[in-house]
Amino acid sequence: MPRLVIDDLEIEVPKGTKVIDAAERLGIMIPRFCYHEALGAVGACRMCAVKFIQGPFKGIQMSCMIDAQDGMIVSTTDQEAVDFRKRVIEWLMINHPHDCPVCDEGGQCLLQDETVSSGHARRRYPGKKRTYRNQYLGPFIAHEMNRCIHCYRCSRYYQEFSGYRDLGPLQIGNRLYFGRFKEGRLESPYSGNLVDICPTGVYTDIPARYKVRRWDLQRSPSVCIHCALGCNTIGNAHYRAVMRVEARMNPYVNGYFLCDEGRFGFSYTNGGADHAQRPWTSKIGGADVTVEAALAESSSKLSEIAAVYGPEAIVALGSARNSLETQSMLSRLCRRKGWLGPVWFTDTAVYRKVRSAVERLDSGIAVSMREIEFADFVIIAGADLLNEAPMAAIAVRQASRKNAQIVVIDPRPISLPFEFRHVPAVPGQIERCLGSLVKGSISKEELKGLDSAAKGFCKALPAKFGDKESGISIPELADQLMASRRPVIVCGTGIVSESTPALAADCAQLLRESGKKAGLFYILPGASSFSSALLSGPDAKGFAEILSEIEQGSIKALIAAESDPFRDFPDRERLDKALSQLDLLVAIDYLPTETVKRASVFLPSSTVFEMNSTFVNPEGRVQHAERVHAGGVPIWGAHPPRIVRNFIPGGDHQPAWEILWKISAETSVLESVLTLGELIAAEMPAFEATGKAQYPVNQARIIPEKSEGSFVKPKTRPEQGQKPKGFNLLLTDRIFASREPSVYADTLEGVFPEPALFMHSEDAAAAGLSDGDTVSVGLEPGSIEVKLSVSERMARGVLILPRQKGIEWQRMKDFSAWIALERIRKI
Amino acid sequence: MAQPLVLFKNRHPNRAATLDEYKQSGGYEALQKFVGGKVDPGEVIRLVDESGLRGRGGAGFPAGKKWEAVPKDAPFPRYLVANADEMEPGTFKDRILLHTDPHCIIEGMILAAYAFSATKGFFFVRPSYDSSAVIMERELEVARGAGFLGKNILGSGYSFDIVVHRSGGRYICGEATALLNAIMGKRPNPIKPPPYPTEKGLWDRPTVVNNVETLACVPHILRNGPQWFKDLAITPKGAGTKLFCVSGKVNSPGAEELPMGTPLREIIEKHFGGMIPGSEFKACLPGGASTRFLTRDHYDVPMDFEDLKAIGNRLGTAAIMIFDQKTCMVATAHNLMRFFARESCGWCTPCREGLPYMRELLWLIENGEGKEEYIDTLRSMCKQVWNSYCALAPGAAEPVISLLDFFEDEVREHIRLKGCPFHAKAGN
Amino acid sequence: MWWILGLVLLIMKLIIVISVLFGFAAYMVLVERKLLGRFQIRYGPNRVGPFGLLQPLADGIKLIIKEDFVPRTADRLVFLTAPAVVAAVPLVITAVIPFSDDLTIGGTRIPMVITDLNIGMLFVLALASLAVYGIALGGWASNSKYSLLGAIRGSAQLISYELSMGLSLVPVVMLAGSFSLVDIVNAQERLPFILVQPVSFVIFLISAMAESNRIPFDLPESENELIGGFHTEYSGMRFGLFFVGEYVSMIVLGALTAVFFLGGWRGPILPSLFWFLLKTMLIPLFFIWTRATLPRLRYDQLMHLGWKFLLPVALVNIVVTGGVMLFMGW
Amino acid sequence: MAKEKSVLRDLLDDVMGLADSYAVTLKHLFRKPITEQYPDFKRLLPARSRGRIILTRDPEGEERCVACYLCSAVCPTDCISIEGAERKDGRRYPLWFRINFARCIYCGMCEEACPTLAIQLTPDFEFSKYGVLDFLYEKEDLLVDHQGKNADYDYYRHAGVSVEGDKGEHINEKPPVDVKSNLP
Amino acid sequence: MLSEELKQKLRTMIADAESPREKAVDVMLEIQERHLWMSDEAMEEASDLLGMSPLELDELATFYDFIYRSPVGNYVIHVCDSAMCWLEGHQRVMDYISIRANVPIGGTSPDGLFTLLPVCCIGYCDRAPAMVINRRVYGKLTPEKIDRILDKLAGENEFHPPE
Repeated sequence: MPRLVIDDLEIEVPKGTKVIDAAERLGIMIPRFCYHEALGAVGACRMCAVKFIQGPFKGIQMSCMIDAQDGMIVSTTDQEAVDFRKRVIEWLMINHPHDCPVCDEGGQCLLQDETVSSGHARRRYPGKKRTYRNQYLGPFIAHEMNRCIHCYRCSRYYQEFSGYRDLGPLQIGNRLYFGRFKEGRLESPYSGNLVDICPTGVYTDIPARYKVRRWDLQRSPSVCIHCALGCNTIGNAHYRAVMRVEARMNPYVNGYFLCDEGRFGFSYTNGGADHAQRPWTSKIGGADVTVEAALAESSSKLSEIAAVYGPEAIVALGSARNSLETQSMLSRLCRRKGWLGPVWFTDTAVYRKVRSAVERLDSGIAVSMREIEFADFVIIAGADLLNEAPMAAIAVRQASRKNAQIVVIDPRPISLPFEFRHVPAVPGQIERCLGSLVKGSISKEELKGLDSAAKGFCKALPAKFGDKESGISIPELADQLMASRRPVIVCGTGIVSESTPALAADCAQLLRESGKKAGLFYILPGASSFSSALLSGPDAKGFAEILSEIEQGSIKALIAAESDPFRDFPDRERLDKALSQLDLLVAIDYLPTETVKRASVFLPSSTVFEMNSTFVNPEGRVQHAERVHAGGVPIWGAHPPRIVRNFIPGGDHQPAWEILWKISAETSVLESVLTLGELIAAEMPAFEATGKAQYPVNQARIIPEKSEGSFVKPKTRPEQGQKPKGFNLLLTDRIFASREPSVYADTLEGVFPEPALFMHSEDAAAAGLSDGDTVSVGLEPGSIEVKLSVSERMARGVLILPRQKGIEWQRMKDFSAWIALERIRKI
Repeated sequence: MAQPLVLFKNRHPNRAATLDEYKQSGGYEALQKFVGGKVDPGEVIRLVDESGLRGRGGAGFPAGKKWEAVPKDAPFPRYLVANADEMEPGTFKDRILLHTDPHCIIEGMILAAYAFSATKGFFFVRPSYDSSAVIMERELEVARGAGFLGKNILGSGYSFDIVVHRSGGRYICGEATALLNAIMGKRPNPIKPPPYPTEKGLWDRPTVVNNVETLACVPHILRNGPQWFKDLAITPKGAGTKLFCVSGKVNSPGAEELPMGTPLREIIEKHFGGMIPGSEFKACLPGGASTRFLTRDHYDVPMDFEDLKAIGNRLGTAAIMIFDQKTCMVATAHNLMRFFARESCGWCTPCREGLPYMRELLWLIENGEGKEEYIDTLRSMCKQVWNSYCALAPGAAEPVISLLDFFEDEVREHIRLKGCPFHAKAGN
Repeated sequence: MWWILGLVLLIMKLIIVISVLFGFAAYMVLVERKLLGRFQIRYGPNRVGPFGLLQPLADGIKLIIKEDFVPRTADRLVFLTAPAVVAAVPLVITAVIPFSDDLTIGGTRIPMVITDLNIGMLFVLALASLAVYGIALGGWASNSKYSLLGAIRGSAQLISYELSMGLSLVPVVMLAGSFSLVDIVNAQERLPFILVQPVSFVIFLISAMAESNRIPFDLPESENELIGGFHTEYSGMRFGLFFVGEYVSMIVLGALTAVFFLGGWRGPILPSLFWFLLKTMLIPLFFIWTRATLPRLRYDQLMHLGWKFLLPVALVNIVVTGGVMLFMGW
Repeated sequence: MAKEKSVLRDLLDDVMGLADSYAVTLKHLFRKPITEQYPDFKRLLPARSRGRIILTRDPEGEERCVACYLCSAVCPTDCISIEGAERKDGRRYPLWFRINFARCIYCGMCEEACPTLAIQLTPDFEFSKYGVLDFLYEKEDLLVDHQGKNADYDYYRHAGVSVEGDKGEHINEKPPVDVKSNLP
Repeated sequence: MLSEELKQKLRTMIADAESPREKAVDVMLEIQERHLWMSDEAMEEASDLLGMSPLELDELATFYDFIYRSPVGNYVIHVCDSAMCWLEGHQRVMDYISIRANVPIGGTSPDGLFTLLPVCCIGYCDRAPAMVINRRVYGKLTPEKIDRILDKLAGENEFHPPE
């Protein structure tokens, strides 16, 4: 622990801390451009020069390049250092254009701040300014190279940190240019971070272009709900519209960064560019009414139905984008009023997988994304990180940069921004592959040291997974796994079998008992699926059962709280028919979903930006999102009226839990437990440990010290004989285009990947199909027409169908389907 | 005193010495003795260390020390890089050496590699020396044929091979760490140690980068002993001979091998035919473009690392560029600054933005648009570019520093006259 | 019969005096604004009528038609009556002021005073100290911190200066040998008391200024710290009453000064009423002049002046006067 | 006795001081007023006097305002509201620009902050209306057809971002760097 | 656009190296031998061979002096303009070549034969002024010598038209 003195203040810092960071701990902000904690020091900008008065280094040195050492005496205010920094600013400013007024960075520009603080105000350089031509970099990022100060942050972030190779430095000397080989959209789905990382306005945010200045924004800490990871964000609102979303530093979750889906997929909350897409007003039977009327209508209808048919004729639906508050309220109401539900997942199988995953996490084994970065062996089983949880891919990349071996066991044609070994196993084989990999890594001595349960489990693991199937030597990987110290298993809950999450947990447990610091991370299907799994009992009814009860006529009313079965349920025709039999369909939502359109009573709810809400991420971390603004139809884009009103147009929305509470006519729900925090604590015992009195809870983890039930002997199923000439159709998520808030965000429309059905190239060849063909896939209720994309890097015998916009996949009987070869036809 | 010829003893006009010629002059004896005789590599390092051989590429770092810095337990493969990417204006000694005695370099490389058990050698050569690269490739094949190179050299069990790596041509590639990046196919930006290339160089393996001339000295040291090498120099602290490249206003510009410490006057007047008729010595750069001017006052200074250091200068590459009284020093400084500004890799601010700034000021002064305050700006900037990432910018500042030290009157004259008193346009 | 005539005369006198007083007060506002303008090298009001002569009329109309606003938290009754108290008190004082030599009509001497009270001066002093009730009540009833502060200041100020004012009049009584104002005027047949009692005059003048809350003693109002002080919350004609009250009391104080020190209506050649009015007007004019000249005192200075300077000087003056009278054998 | 003397002297000084000030005001009473009879006589105001605000145009007749929000940021009474927008050619302009003159205190900070010299205060100070909403001035009301002060200034000639044409065409700029150039 | 034969040659070249990237410059120089300069298509194909992204190759191509990313003539004349050559009159040489071969400084002659570019020190200071033409160096230039060289090159070209 070196001790050093900076500006007469003494500090002790951990070994390896840079002087610039040591100063920051003391509250001394040494100016910097190229240095960034996540990217490290490269000493390019020379802005962080300070004077070393005593110690191993003397004179002007870059504080970002030097590790703190004992006996250093450093002055940041020494005249020589100040003069030098001022000169650096002068050098940087000789070519910087005079365009702050038309630059979106103005007001939040590091260069602007440091130029002002250095006192450089007058241009002395007699020469002319260098100029550059800009490039088109896609719909998210605007490029203005004239402003560049060549700190290399963008290329270091883009190439080294995020692992994409289409943006970098060109030319030499003072003609240095940061751009692409040719104009075009940036390939990285993490490109938005360039905006944050650039110290000046070279890369600016196009959705927020020319709209607002930083000082006019209402900013609040928020949480991203586009996928389960719960990345921390800052919501920025102005004129009743969310203008942009920035990454908020959280060392355990997302670090400094954010994926493009989370960053640019916010426009659903504004109702799109014309603000018309979001349902702003309450409706009864499609006609606009006041909130009070809608509340009264739904409330009276519900009690009517309850009186006539009994409370069990009412069913409540929740979803994976409900806040924890809404979920707790739903669960409480269902219990007290005797309603059916709440049903969180449309697919019961997914629910069971999530539940078994959540049950198996404990604080010893659950790792955060930060801890994944320090893993030295990562097994990704049944998860397509880039499409399902983009920031997790970035975390794994950091591990990969530290030379960790990455193994992906998944049938999909996975692409990730780092090197990995891909075992294209079909879902049924993922367990075998994972099991044999883990089993192979347990040495004989280690096996002896295990207790009986673990030993039994280990023995029951499948011994072999043929190299033939994967083309990769599992024993070789197992040897590497054996040598690792901190392996992490990342397990998906999408396409895998129902027993896989538990098996992954057992494997991680086994690795831990064999003396490794093993970790486990689940990729869950939605922002709040963790808490919904905690809230629902083991005997919860599935949506399909509910649907048949509706068909039978025993259910008369349905309350859909931010839930849209039309998005998730595969058989649209059946759903259509069933829901039209209902007496009452109450929809509470902020998205213009199909359910909202068909609701007999609609009540607008608040988005995450418009209320205080809580979400639990897949490692059990409770995160609180604060309200950013009050909401309402944005003023943005049209001339504001001159009239004086005492209400906000579109300001009728309220948090879904509040609406539920009001329509339940159950005033005692809140009164009896007094506060929202106590409601949550009462519904979720796991919450108790975090201290219910301190609601809102932020950053506490609600997972037990030790989970129960482990080492269930895996079923050593016999190899399912390949059915002749047929395919297993798998539905998957795709970045930007398939998750719920994103598909309603028109900002993302420009980057939707082309709809495609994926198929192994050999399978395609056997079926006489080739890449780019439009094929028709015959299913029972109807057929799907889609473009075919073939790949060699995926499992054989499966068809991958993203549930994305542009594919009418809801013509299936169930969530998976077996397609005979002859039902795939080229058209 | 007779001129001791070590590196140039096989000098033939217009052709390079062949393997046989080299062998006749005692070539490959050291290789036979040390590699063939499986002498402990530590012995090689000790001898070279003792001889006082210092890097001939400009920095003057003791060669033996560099080899010693490779950790004994470092992983294999290890690499040796011969740096023939001389791009310093005024320097051409490596080209002359290559065209004179390529085997001397090859043997030097093998011995150096042997000293720290390198497994592969890179001969890094710049594009305008393509003829040298061709010669080198040809002679490497010859050496391989003779069993001096390749697997199991001379039956010693030690294997080493050399490949010629052609550069795309940039001054910064001559910097050791940038050179390594260039070989690896990355952008040739310098990297500030630690880690030192001797620990983590090419592909994170130990790598030693030596100048071609340094390597060429090694066989001779090992053959004749360190003391012999030391005695070659005139000055007590110097060691060996040095290839002096003299260009500019002398009668016979070129490269000659002279003992370390030969005085400047003797070099110019005796060995390079004196100043051309009608010219008087005004100033010279003693070691390439990134050194300070020597004026008439320094005419008798011995050309050695230490002696030049004593007067605040550097021997650099010992490329002496001689300017006569008709040369405008401001224009010269501008030309040099233009060179450096152009060749900056663009990594750090002082070099990327500071050098063009200084070039602009010098250009304005030369063209009669100068102002008095530019002199102060130049002075302070010369000091400030020292805080740059690598040594390019400090090197670039050297001529300007000495311009302002020794020729301030001339600069002020430019400003006063609003134009160049020499009427020589610098060109842009 | 006598008493009927007396009643008629009394009513006539009352009507004449009150209307003259109000007329003077209204025009005093104009005079003040005009004079202040001239003191500051500008014109003053000159837009309404010739030379701005109709300005008081315009002001009056404005005040009457303005919204009469009562703060929600105010004590309504007190709030409404307070201005009346302020306006009424100086009017009552005029009852004992002799404004001219007796008028003889048809052999009947009609005294040119509404009522010649033998304790006139005590009456005057008593009523003068009543005026502060208006201020205190108005300020308190407004339920506003500024008003309350103004009211407290007003009361404190009044107590401080009432004392020296009363003491400054003791020598006058001693010299006149009577409390009746008519007698006091008569006592100055030879010499106005200002010449006999200059110190008393100065103390009286300063105290009068302080009593009427005029600059430099306008701390209860001080616009720039209390935004009007006790009348912050008042508007319309109620404010107007405060306003008029201040000017009426200025005139009344002028009249009292004339009676006590300047020999009342006495004067050569010109009719006595004219002399009285002239002398009466001198004092308000001096007040206006002072307003144009002096800045407001600080509160501690105000207290200092009242208690540590005026009061001792007044006491010393009484002693000296008494001594001289004893010595001279008056 | 010296002390008492000084008390008397103080008193005398005070009285003399008072007398002096009374004399000054009295003297003023007899001076001719310097008042200008405003509605009858209107003085010509200097160009920099701060009255009603206008938005000027650049020499090419384009709106100078680029909706940089500096005026609204600096405004101490928050009387300016703007929404920026982008023209097809990339030029920034205010979609709408509203000044609430009922709030404006004519401090001129907006003019000082304006980097493009778009917002300017004019000597027009006679500015009263019957309705408070009439004080809401929109861009159409504010925008004038001239350059106001500094007629020659054209921000987009200095900006360094190109709106029309290529980079490097603004004042004091080099031609754009050609990334593929063969020149050293 | 690269011929299969050239690609094969480049593949073997790359296979020899420690890592493919090492040969980036050699590959580009080799392609320039045939195609004079690195067009975008050439860059894309070369980067494919090297296992780099086109941008990564472009990072190198634009860095180096002797890799041409803009079209050049059959002969690229690099006239040294650093200290010694400058002292000995590089400007005169430039001007002379420019007029003689009808080629603008920094550009290509209309017949596509010559491109005239300045270059930083080429290490022939003893033979200043000097120039490099297609990696061959000519020193101690005089008008007569330049005439001779240019005539010879122009003559050669008639018999060996470049691809």
